[in-house]
Amino acid sequence: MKARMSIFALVLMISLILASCATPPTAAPAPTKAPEPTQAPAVAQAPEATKAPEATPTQSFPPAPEYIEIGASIPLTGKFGSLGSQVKVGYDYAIADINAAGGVMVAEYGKKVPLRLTAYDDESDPTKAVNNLEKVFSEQEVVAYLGGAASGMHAATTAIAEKNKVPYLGVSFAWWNIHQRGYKYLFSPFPKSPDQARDVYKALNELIPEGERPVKVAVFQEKTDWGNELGGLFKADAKPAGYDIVYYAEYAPGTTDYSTLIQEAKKAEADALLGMPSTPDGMAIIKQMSELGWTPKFTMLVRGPDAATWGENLGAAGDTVTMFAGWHYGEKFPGIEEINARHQAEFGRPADILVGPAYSCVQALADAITRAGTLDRNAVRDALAATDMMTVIGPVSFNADGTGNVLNPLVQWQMGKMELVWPLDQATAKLIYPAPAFDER
Amino acid sequence: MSTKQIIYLALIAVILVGLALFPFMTQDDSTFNLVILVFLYMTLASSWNILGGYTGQTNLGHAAFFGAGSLATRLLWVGGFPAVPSILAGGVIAVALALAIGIPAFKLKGVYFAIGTLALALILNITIGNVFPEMSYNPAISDYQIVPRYYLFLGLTVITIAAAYFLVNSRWGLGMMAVREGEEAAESLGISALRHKLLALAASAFFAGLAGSAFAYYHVSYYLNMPFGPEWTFDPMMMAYIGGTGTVIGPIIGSIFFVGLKQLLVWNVGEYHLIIFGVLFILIVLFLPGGLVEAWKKYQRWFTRWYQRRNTSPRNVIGTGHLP
Amino acid sequence: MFEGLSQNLVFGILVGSLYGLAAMGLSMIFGVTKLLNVAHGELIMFGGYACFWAFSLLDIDPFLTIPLAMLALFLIGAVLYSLIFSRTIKLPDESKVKNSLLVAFGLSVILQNLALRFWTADERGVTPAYYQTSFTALEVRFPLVRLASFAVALIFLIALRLFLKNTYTGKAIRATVQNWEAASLMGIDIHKVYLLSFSIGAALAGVAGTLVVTNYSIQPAMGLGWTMKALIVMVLGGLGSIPGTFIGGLILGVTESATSFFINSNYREVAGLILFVLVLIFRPQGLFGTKES
Amino acid sequence: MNANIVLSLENITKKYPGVVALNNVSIEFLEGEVHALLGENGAGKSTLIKAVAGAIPIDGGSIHVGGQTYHQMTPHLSRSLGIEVIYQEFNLVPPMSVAENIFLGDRVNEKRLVDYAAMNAKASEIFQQFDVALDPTSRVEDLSPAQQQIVEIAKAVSKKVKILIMDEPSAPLSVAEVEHMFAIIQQLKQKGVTIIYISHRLEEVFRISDRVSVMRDGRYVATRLTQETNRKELISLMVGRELKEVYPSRTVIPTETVLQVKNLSGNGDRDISFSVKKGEILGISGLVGAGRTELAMLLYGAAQIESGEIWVNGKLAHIRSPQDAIRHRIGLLTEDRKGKGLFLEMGVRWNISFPIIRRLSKRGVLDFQTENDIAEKFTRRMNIKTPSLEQRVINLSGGNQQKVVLAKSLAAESDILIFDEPTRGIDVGAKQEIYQLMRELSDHGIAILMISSEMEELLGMSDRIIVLCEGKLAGEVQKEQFSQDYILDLASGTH
Repeated sequence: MKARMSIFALVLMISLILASCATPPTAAPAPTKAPEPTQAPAVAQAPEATKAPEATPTQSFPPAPEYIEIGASIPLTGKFGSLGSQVKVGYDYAIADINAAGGVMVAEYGKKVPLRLTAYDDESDPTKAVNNLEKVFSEQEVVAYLGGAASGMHAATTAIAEKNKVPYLGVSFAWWNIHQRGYKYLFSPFPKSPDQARDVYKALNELIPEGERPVKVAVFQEKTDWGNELGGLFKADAKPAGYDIVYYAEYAPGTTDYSTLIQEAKKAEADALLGMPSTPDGMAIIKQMSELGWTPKFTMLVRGPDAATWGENLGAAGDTVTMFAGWHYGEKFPGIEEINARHQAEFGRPADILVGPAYSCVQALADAITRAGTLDRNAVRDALAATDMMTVIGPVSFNADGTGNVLNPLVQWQMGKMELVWPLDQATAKLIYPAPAFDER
Repeated sequence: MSTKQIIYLALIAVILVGLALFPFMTQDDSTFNLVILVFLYMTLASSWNILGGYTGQTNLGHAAFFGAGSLATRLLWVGGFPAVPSILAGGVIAVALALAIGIPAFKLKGVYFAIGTLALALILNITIGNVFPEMSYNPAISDYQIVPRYYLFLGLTVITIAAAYFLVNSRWGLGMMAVREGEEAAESLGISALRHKLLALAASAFFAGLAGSAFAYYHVSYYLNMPFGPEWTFDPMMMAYIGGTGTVIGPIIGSIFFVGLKQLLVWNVGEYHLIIFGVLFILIVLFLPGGLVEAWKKYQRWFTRWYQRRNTSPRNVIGTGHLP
Repeated sequence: MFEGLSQNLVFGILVGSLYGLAAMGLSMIFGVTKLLNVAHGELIMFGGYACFWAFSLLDIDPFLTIPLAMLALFLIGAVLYSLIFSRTIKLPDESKVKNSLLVAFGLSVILQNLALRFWTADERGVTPAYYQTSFTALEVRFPLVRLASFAVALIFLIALRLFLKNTYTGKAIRATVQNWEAASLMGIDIHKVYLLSFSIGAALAGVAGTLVVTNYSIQPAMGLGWTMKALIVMVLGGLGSIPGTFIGGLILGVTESATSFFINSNYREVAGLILFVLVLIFRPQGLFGTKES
Repeated sequence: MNANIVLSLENITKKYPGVVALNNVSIEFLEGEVHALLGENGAGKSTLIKAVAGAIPIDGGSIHVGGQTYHQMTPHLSRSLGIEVIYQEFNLVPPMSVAENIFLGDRVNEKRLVDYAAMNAKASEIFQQFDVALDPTSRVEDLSPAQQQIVEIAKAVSKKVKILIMDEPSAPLSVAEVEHMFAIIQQLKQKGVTIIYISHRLEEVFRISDRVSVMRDGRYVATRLTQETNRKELISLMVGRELKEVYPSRTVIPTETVLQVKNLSGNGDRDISFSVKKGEILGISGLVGAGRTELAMLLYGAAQIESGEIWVNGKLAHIRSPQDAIRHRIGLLTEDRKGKGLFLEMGVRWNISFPIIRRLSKRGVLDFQTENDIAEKFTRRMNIKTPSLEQRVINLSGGNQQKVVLAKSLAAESDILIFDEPTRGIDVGAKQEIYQLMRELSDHGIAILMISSEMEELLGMSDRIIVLCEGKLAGEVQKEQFSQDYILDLASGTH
């Protein structure tokens, strides 16, 4: 009895001590990359002092912080790991390039301050992502957040940004409805569901002569908020563009068996398949389509085929699938060549498709900080809202709801490579249409 | 009451006052988040321990109660109910669920109970995900306050631990332990195994449900099936084992140790921390089945033995030959 | 409707054979050693990676990687048994099952994270050139890969049966299952039997892994899902009964595909789990098991 | 003695599928008496007390306690009537303290929380009555069997026991401990507690009981005043006829030593030396717990030898596992036939051939034909009554099961056979056959070590007897010195 009491007391004490010690974490979390001067010339020129007031030697400034702290939670592992790792590369490249040029000009301190990104892996778990953002907020006192990948993840993390009143820039999510929640701190230079639903029919109409178009459409809708939104838009936009939804099905994320859906779509004689699966789900859908011998003339899966491993894992079966990725390395905007060269050197292939949009986030942020001339979060937020600039993904400006006005290219897997097929002025290859049957590839 | 007991009670009081004054010592949200996480796990591990540790029914479906509590609270609260009744409703719903599944589940013995409850939690996890595929947002996001939530968790943790302490030190607690050591022996002693198991399950579910409710009140945004995920069973179970199952103090030590060590490992070895936890867990199950508490007791026992050896006195003798 | 249903049924059976194979190893281990290895799904995953790397680095046909995966997993099983599970083998049955469950749970955390570090979280799949080949009979499609997987599962079922029935080692294993004390008194080195059974069970997981990676895809977090499938099948078929396990697999496969067809594919897993819970409660010896005396 | 009837059983019947375990059993128990319940294994004693304790439901009859009639008992009801049972397997919770075990399920006083101080004090009080110094806070798992039994008795006493049923209470106890238990029983009796004492040891029955009831094959046979009956009568009541066992006589005089054991220690046994000749039957006697089975396990390699040597056929044998023993042609028929000797779910053929399948296999694959031949040969030779070789042995009678065990050892062509309680639990006819077989085997030159608790069969079959006491060799008795008293003296360490 006494022993029990003594242990009880002892441990409560320890708990108190531990809890109070936890306030200042002694060990610093590993910053992602030291801001080293890189060999490459600064690609993304931080908008120089042209817009900011000239710093004169006589003027005295408050001491500048060592870094402009940015926080992020990125799914580097888990089901969105393949998307998140692309995003991270984009951030790292952009920060390295800006820091190579000395950093971002902040008028308040009269000098350039380098950026530092503290990014944690959230294992594709929204809860962990939320915890991560809370952590970087209080430990690093970040000026801005950068987003991770996938709509479901952003849905969780944007709420934290709003709660903490920290500007948030995110790509790799098309969920339009997040932007309709009245969030003031959210900005996304990335095509959204309405763009994707509109553009898929627009692209088909531009690329394929009337009469050959795949007017009978099947939609496989993932049962998530974003899936619901995009699926609904696919449906709503079909009729006006001259298309007909002949089969519409919902499935839960993580489903392993799609044979029922595929058989039904086949029976409905659909010519086109539209969907928004995660990478593993998308691979399962394509594999089972090939097993069941259903080859629609046109397939567009948003998100899933963005992964670089799509081609490796699926081989020929993965070909001819199209997607809206938000960017393609073959686009003709300033800075892309340098990114590609660097990516080629590091990974043996041109930049993955989410690298560009991620890169543009950092470009937009740096631009906004310079225009704001301060690290005050509200000022940066206001400056972001007024963004109008050229980036690696083309011209970027933001609407009142935080959505970006950006290019929305259609990309197709061809011979294990991604090719840009629409809009035609940016195209790197011609759309393969109709898709050859699986057993004839 | 002995002076020693008074000292211990005073110590507990000091600690409680210290924790109550904690929000006046820091403003740092991440510290709050960390402490709240510890509280959450203490509640979950302690509540798991009532059934898993004291009554010996390895419950791999604890997340179902946690999830049920959070689901009920979140739906009610988002639907416009005031926070306090919503939170209490979470606990009640969890108990209702526990009683509904308790009678069939306790037809399963030993490991079948474990995998049966795991299956039940998975069923709920998938079904809730199918029924509520949408992200849930905290209704209070615009004026979110961390301090009241801190007090909510502090209160919940204290109540859970106190309840666990009083429950297991009552007649019922002895009965539960007897059931753990052998149902047949307990039955022959006139202890209804089913009744004791149901009581333990209900108590365990109630506090897990309340933990879920507090979680729903605290968390900013999540998918409603997330609290049903198996990690909400496995992590508290690991904590209870690391601290020592079947003791009041074990889960408390376990959760502090788990969260604290995890933070340290995340800072120092990064991604390998889960591997280290796995190894630690296996070592404890294999070599120290009583967890850290047992390690401490062993140390103590060694000490008393050393002390006894210096003052030898015979114990436990029968048949001295002088019968009345 | 009919065509769709029969296609569904065929797929259910083909998938079910894979479930059966996945459960065979688990059942073997549980039947002989009474160790509940819930890290079985992780062993399947390792088998899958063995196949994946052999396929993508050495360009070996996925079905020819089976011996390789078996060997690798046999060794892994032997190491895991000697290092970890042998320490729980002497406990009384009840606590043996419970402790092995806990230990295996810790192991699954370790294996999953090791896989994550070694091979990243990326989804991996193997798509051989003949993947698109399939046969059609009565308007029902039989994809070649799935047929081959079915054949592999069947071959291993028969091979295991013959091994247990007709060899000295197999008989020693069956004797140990029946009554380890008697077996040990009759000169069987039961620790060798345990080690061997565990390793064979792991090797069977390796075979299942190669089929999983060819039919589906693999990633480090897949373990729990496949463990659950194997557990369900093992309980359905009756503990320790090898042919029962195979039939249990078919039942689960057909149940799942029927659920997809008649209800909704979202509830596939739920249907399997509900079946599992019902069998646990009402017929704990399994659909084909006999009641223990 | 007071003649109040405290418990009366009327026509108790209990059926199990295929067996009538209790058939119209009626017995009366008086206040303050020690009433012994006698019967062979399977006579229904344990079933009867389970019925009284409410541990199993009964199919017919009634139980009268304290003026009330009950047609069905429950554990709770029986306990509330003051009936307590101490089973052979103690019903204690090992990791809990002595006091916690005693008061489990009761409130010590009206406090809501458990008052440990009061509980420990009350436990000590009970122990003092019994002249026992037991620490109420020590954990039950740390206690000896005798101490655990005291805890069981104390538990019963704390529950205000009126009728205490003890199932084979002396089995795990040493002689001194049995004496102490008897003293406690006397004390309880003086307080008016009725003791129902189940035992198969006739000596104890005569020492302690006032009356004795005998059961046989699930039926009640008779009740006698202990003072007015004798050993012979009780035995004939138990077995149903005058006991007249005929032991086959020896025809071959053994000379050649096949097994020699020198200073063997391990498994609880210390420093044991003896030798066995070819064709000799060596009896091994001793009380339960004297280390007889332990010795068999040592010789068979199933337990670790700490020191000493075993010589087989004049050569030093290193026996570390049963494999080694089998290689030296040593066979063992275990005491626990069903548990350790047979694969109950397997067929007769499997059971006979299993120990030698390594010999029957070519490159790991079995030779079914040879296996079948061997099984058939021994089935015929042993006269095993089975419909087929595939018949699962669980369906055979006890005697036939024992013959399967024997056949197995013979098929292994053993030179030395250890029989541990070879006739326990089998009927008289089968016993006779087994004696005959043992004699035949010894006539063929096989050396036999026979462990038995039945003194008569030991005296009848053995050529020589060694006696163990508390793990040590207490003496070796030659045929001409054979006498029950002498051996019992050696076994109980009083000589």
